[in-house]
Amino acid sequence: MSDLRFMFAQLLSSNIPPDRTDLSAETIVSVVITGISVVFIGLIILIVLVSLYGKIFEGINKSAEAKAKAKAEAEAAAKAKAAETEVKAAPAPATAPAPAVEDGIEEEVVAAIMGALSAMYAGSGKKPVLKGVKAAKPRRSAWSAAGIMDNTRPF
Amino acid sequence: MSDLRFMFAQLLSSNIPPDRTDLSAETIVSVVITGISVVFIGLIILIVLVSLYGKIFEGINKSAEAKAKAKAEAEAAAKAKAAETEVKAAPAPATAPAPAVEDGIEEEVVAAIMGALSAMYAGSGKKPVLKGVKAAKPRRSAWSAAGIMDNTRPF
Amino acid sequence: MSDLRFMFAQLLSSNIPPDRTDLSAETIVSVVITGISVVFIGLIILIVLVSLYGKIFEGINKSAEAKAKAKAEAEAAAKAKAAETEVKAAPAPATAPAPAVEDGIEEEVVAAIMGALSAMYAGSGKKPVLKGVKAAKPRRSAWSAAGIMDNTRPF
Amino acid sequence: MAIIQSFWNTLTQLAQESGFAGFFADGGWKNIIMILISFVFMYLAVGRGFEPLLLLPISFGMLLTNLPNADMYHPEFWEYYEKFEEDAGTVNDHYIDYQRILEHGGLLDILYMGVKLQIYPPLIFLGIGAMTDFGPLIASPRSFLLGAAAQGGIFFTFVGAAVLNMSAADCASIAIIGGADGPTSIYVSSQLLTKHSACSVGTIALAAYTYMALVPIIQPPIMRALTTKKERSVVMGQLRPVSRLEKLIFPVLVTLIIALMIPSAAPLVGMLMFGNLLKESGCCDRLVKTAQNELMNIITIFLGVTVGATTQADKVISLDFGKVMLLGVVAFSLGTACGLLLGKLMYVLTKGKINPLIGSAGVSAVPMAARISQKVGQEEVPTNYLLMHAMGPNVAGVIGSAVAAGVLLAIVK
Amino acid sequence: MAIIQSFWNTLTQLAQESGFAGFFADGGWKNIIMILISFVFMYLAVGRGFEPLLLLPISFGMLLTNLPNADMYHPEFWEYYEKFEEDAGTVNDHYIDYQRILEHGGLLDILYMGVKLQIYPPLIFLGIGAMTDFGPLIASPRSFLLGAAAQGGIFFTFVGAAVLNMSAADCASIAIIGGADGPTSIYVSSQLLTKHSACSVGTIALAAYTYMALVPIIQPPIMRALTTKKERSVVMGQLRPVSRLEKLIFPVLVTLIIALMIPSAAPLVGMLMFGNLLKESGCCDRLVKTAQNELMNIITIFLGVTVGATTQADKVISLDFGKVMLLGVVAFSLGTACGLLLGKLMYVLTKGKINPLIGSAGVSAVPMAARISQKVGQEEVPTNYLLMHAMGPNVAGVIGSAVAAGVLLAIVK
Amino acid sequence: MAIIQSFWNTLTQLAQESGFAGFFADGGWKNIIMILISFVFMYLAVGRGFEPLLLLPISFGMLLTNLPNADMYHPEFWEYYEKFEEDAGTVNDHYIDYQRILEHGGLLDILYMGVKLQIYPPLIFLGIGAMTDFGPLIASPRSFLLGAAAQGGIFFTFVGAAVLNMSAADCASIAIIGGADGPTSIYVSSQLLTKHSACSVGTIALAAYTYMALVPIIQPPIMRALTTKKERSVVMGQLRPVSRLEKLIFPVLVTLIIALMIPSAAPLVGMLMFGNLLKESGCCDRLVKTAQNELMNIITIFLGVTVGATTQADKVISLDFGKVMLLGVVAFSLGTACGLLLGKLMYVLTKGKINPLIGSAGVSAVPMAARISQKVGQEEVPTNYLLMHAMGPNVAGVIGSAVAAGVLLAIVK
Ligand code: NA
Ligand code: NA
Ligand code: NA
Repeated sequence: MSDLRFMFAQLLSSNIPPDRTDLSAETIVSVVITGISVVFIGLIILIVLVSLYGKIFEGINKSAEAKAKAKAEAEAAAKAKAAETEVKAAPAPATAPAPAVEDGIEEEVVAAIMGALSAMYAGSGKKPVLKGVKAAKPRRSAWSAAGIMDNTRPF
Repeated sequence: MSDLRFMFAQLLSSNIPPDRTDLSAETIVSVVITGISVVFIGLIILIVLVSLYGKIFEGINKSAEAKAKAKAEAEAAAKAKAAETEVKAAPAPATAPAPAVEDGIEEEVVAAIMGALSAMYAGSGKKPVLKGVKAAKPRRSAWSAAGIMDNTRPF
Repeated sequence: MSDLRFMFAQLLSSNIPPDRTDLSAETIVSVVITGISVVFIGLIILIVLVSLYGKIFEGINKSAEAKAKAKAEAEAAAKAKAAETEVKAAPAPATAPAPAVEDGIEEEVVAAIMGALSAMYAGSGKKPVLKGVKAAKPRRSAWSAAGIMDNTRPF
Repeated sequence: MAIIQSFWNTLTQLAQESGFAGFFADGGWKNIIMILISFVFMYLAVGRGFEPLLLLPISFGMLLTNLPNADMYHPEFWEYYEKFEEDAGTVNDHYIDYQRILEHGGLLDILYMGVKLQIYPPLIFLGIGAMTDFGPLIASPRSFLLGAAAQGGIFFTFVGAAVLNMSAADCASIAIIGGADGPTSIYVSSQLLTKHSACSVGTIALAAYTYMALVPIIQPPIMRALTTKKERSVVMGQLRPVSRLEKLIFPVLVTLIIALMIPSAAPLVGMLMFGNLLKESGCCDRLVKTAQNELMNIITIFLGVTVGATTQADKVISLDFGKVMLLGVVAFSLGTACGLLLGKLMYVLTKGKINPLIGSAGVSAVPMAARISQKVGQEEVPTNYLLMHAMGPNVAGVIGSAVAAGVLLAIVK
Repeated sequence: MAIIQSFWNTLTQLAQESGFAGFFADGGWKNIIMILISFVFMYLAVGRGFEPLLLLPISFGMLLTNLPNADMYHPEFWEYYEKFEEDAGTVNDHYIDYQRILEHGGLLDILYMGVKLQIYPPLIFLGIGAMTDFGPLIASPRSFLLGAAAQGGIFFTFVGAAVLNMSAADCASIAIIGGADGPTSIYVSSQLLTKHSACSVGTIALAAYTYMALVPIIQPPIMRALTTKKERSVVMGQLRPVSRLEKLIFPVLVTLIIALMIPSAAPLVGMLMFGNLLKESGCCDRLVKTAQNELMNIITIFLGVTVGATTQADKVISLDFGKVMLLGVVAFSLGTACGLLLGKLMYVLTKGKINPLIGSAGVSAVPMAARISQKVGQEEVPTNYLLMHAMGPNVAGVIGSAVAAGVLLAIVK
Repeated sequence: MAIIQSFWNTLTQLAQESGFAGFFADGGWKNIIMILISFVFMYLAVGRGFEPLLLLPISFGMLLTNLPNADMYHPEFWEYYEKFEEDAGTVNDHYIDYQRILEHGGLLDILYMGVKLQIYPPLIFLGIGAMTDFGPLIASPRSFLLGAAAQGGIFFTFVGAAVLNMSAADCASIAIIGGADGPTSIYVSSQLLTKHSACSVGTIALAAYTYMALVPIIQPPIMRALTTKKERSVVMGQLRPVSRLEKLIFPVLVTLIIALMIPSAAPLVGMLMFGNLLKESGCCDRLVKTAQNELMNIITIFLGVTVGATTQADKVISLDFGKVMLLGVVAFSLGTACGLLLGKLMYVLTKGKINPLIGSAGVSAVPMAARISQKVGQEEVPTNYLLMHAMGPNVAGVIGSAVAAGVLLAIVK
């Protein structure tokens, strides 16, 4: 197989050496056409696959959501029950009185703040209580995402 | 000396080359016995030494504690007096009005929060005042230690 | 030119090989005099240049300050107007109700706090509101600068 | 007397070894010009806010490298030369002597190893992946097409450079500027450029970051010229929400498809998607935080200052630098135009459901290009929120550039 | 016409160099299987929460390394080969050509240097030391015995592997999985394994981290089987407080004793104790913070993805992989059992003052194994707090594994 | 029986390879003394707070390197030796074989590469620059003179060391201790010292950091002895505010002038000023934060522990170590005195406007030396705030030391 590949490579030899300057018109055009085609082919394959699993998941998601909700509730109940007897990780906010979080603030945000506080308390054996988190009127998520990237990602 | 060692090494040559596959029963058993013995010998030496200095320190600690307490009090008094005239580092909370810290919260935690705040203020020439820190009911230190490790150390 | 330099280097050859031990009195004295002179020459050149541009800027700064103030005010007004329609980055505090900041607290400090809070909120699409920042009575900037360095820079 | 002689000798020697003397050596005046150019870029970075995170380190590296006799960077160490390899019995004509670099290299040579060993750009992509939300792209996969189209700028610029009779390595390196992606440009150019090339990695990076900073100036006129008022006024609906599982599968799928199609794109795409998978997993937050921040910052400092160090006076002060800057802006503009034109086509095909303005975001330059789409769209319909829709082509453009980079690396070698 | 020919040639060439073509090459199907296995481990890491910080990078490295033609990792560069060293006049049969790696290595080769140069595992131990509180061990030094006993699993597994006719390097590498300590396993296996070995560093690491994640499933049945209800019901008193000075002397003492006894354990134990000394000193907080977080995270990313890259299809898709996984779980179980049995002995000798359940924590797997002791103990006496007592053997197990690693490295070489 | 024999053999072998056996080898007793000395420095660092961030890592490196047979650091790998270079046809008498170090080096050898490749000290200077406010120096440029004068200690100590018949490399390395600047000392000594030298990088660093910690004890008596009560009572006015633009131009200007005058100072001064430019730019905060913290901490850990590792028993347990410590304190005291004397001169020239106490701050040792000036000044006039005025000479001292280092490197080579 590899012999075959080598032979082919010899035959075709369409690689361009980096220091070559007088590129023929065919070579140039071929680079352009190949390049654009390959980029399109690659991304079209991705479109097909992403669309495909997007559709599959749309169906799954709907039923999964319902399930997940039920499960989460059950788990929360179980956890609350187990809280007295079970070993708990320090930054697990579940066992502390739930902070008063304004509607619409994602749990991750609260967790992030809890994490930051817990890290400060690390090793102290104390646990901080988050009393409440307020958010300003939420803007559309994409704005803030772009804003964050603008500040963090001009690479 | 090193000649002697070399000679011995030749004589004994109990190293096993990594690629050797047909290990004799003696070799295998010898590895097991040596391995277990050496691990035990090493850790038993540590037990002896740690116990030993543990006992020595138990005595020292008691008298040291008393001394340290007296010294700390004296120092605190001296510091308070010197505070007006002496050069103070920005994040030194001593010169700022002492934040209202709940009993049982270690000073390091407060220092950590002060540090974080001070870092934000770095270069501004301003000094934040920490108004107060509250901790949830402290759990037993080992729980939270395990909790912290669980989140930080599964390597 | 490089030939010339090489010839000179040969002629002079005042480099001292690192392992040379019996350094002659002239060599030693020459090292001392050269060393001190070069350090002084270098730093005196810097004195001249820094003083020079210091004086130039003192003039410029005064007029610039006035201009900058006027411009900043104009910009702030323009921004406030554009705020409803323009895309805004999440951590841009301009569009949120301005936090009540005590006089004399640099804007950077407020920005730093906003930045820290925004980072926590990253990806959540929410925006924190900074209600207010208070600083303790500012001490002279050099104290805190020295204090910070003392904690951060004994290298 | 002997002391005075000795003192004088030492002083003369120091003077001769000084950088001032270097200015009077052959071509020393070029260093002065380069230092002045570095000041211009410092001003652009600090005074005008042109991508300061990269342009400031690059311009300082440019200053350091052009200080005569400071020997912080040795271009001759990085020239490929020929070596007969006894074991293999063949001549290796891409030999770099790392033993020599470790022994005699200056600070910037040592740090530049991370560029030449091709580790800095993929690690920056790791951090970018850890910061990127591919949700808008997953919700609207056809955005990939716009991300692909905008890479047209890359390939058409290849033609332009070839027509100017530049070497294949130069053509590819200049063309990739059209990808509007710094790490990708550095990745490609540091692999292709040789001592015979007209460009250096630094000039390519300078051009790329300069034009990325100029996106708000370059793109809007092209966007207004190529679209009609009616097209720009299209209001697009909301994107569907994307589930966590879809976001988890996406990076794996993209790695698989792209790395299998174009193996030379694997390091960039692989690391981008690795970072994204870490982020979306939700269970590796400490790794994600470090990849986004400290690791990325350390590498940005090293990358910037060493890439700047490659801007040798000889490379920059020549007609070729002008060609790079000229072709760079052509590449950028063509990329914008290609994205817009495909956007127009999609406008027609979807019977007016797609606003062609989101096409220009396909050049990458995340997130600025997407914000430009938003802004130009709002000029027509103030309540039109195109940003979310433009983020799809925008992140698709990052993937597209990496693929295009892989293609160029596969063809030119 | 010529253009079409040229286009077709280029396209054919790209297709032949693509990873898809690689799947049809000799043994290409193995890569497909490996990629599928990598998906399984990704699922375990993300979906089931199996040590995701390590298993996710490892599994992604596994994916990248098995993409044909991506050339991100070259196993052949890391095979020892023979070189006649003219200076010494001897043959070096462990020669690795670093010049070649720097010249031709892929991204994962370059990052893997940190594994092969033996710097990642000690630096992770630095971070672990900076996070560990040895207080419970100092308060109750006899815990060391349990930490020693649990290493029995390592040595008994050596027998098992030898009986299966594996090479000495394989035996030692598999056995060390019983130490339940990832960096130690990687440290030992990356030093011992050669091209003739059946395992790779990656498979050893995969097994170690998988079983560490399975501790809550593997240990409890063994614990219940080997102890009586009466033994499990022992309530242990409070540990004495430990003074700062004791905590300061401890790391120095352990370094001294262990590194003098088993010099090959010095890098691991030395760095573990260096980190701990920094922490306990109380005056190096900024260094401690970085060692615990950023340094550790950076190295974890690099370590995980490169260790994953060593899982070559040839190494993994064979009977030997099954052996590794089988012997790994045996090693783990034996370690647990040995710890428990010594716990039982101590129960007898102390006339019922020691709860044997804390013995199983001696395998290390900090802090999960100690929490399992706690949990199983609470099944009998809900108010019994064994955790603090189990932390002693638990951290002793880390030291014990490092010592055992040193012994194996000293014997097999 | 064979098993017992085999067990005994293995045990004997392990015993012979142990560090305990090493203590009985030739010169093994020296290692014991070195380990005891490392304990002394650990005590100074932790117990007495002597520059713990550096002295604790250094002393732990000292412990690790003196554990016999641990092989974590190999001094012989770092000795320059001669190699005939075929390509050049010349003998390279400063040859270090990096291939050998990568193949056979221990953990500390690998980390020490960062010292020998001269990258750790400049990167620490990057962080220092990112933390330093040159405002007081810009407001009062004549402070540069005091920063220059205090470097007199360096050159006068050179005389002392030469009189004691030390080699040129030793003289320069010891002299630079007078600069009161750790990274600069390490930078100079790691370049100059050879295997024939009496000192090691570690002993130079130990002396430098010890005396930096002793600044509050060494300086005040000298300050009181050399100044009159009247001089010490001078109250200095407020410094003018410095504009942002001045702060931005300063680092560029200093880089340009110093690197052109003394190219060998370019890496240190260049990185110091690069860090400062990043800071003053105000638009690279994420890079500044990383340069100040994580990057600096990582390098501090590596630098400390590896520099400590160079303290070989042979180098330290000799009369020469005493000479280093003695000459080190002489260098420090002379530097302080030179600064003060120029301060007195400026007091006269300005007719009593300058308090000569700020002259002693010129040794660098930022910010402790400036605080000592403040403190000694307040002994006379409790409301006198000299700190701001002393910060000028203090940061000028950093630049001055780097220049002096460049001069020494240019002369001795
Ligand atoms: Na792009
Ligand atoms: Na263990
Ligand atoms: Na100095």
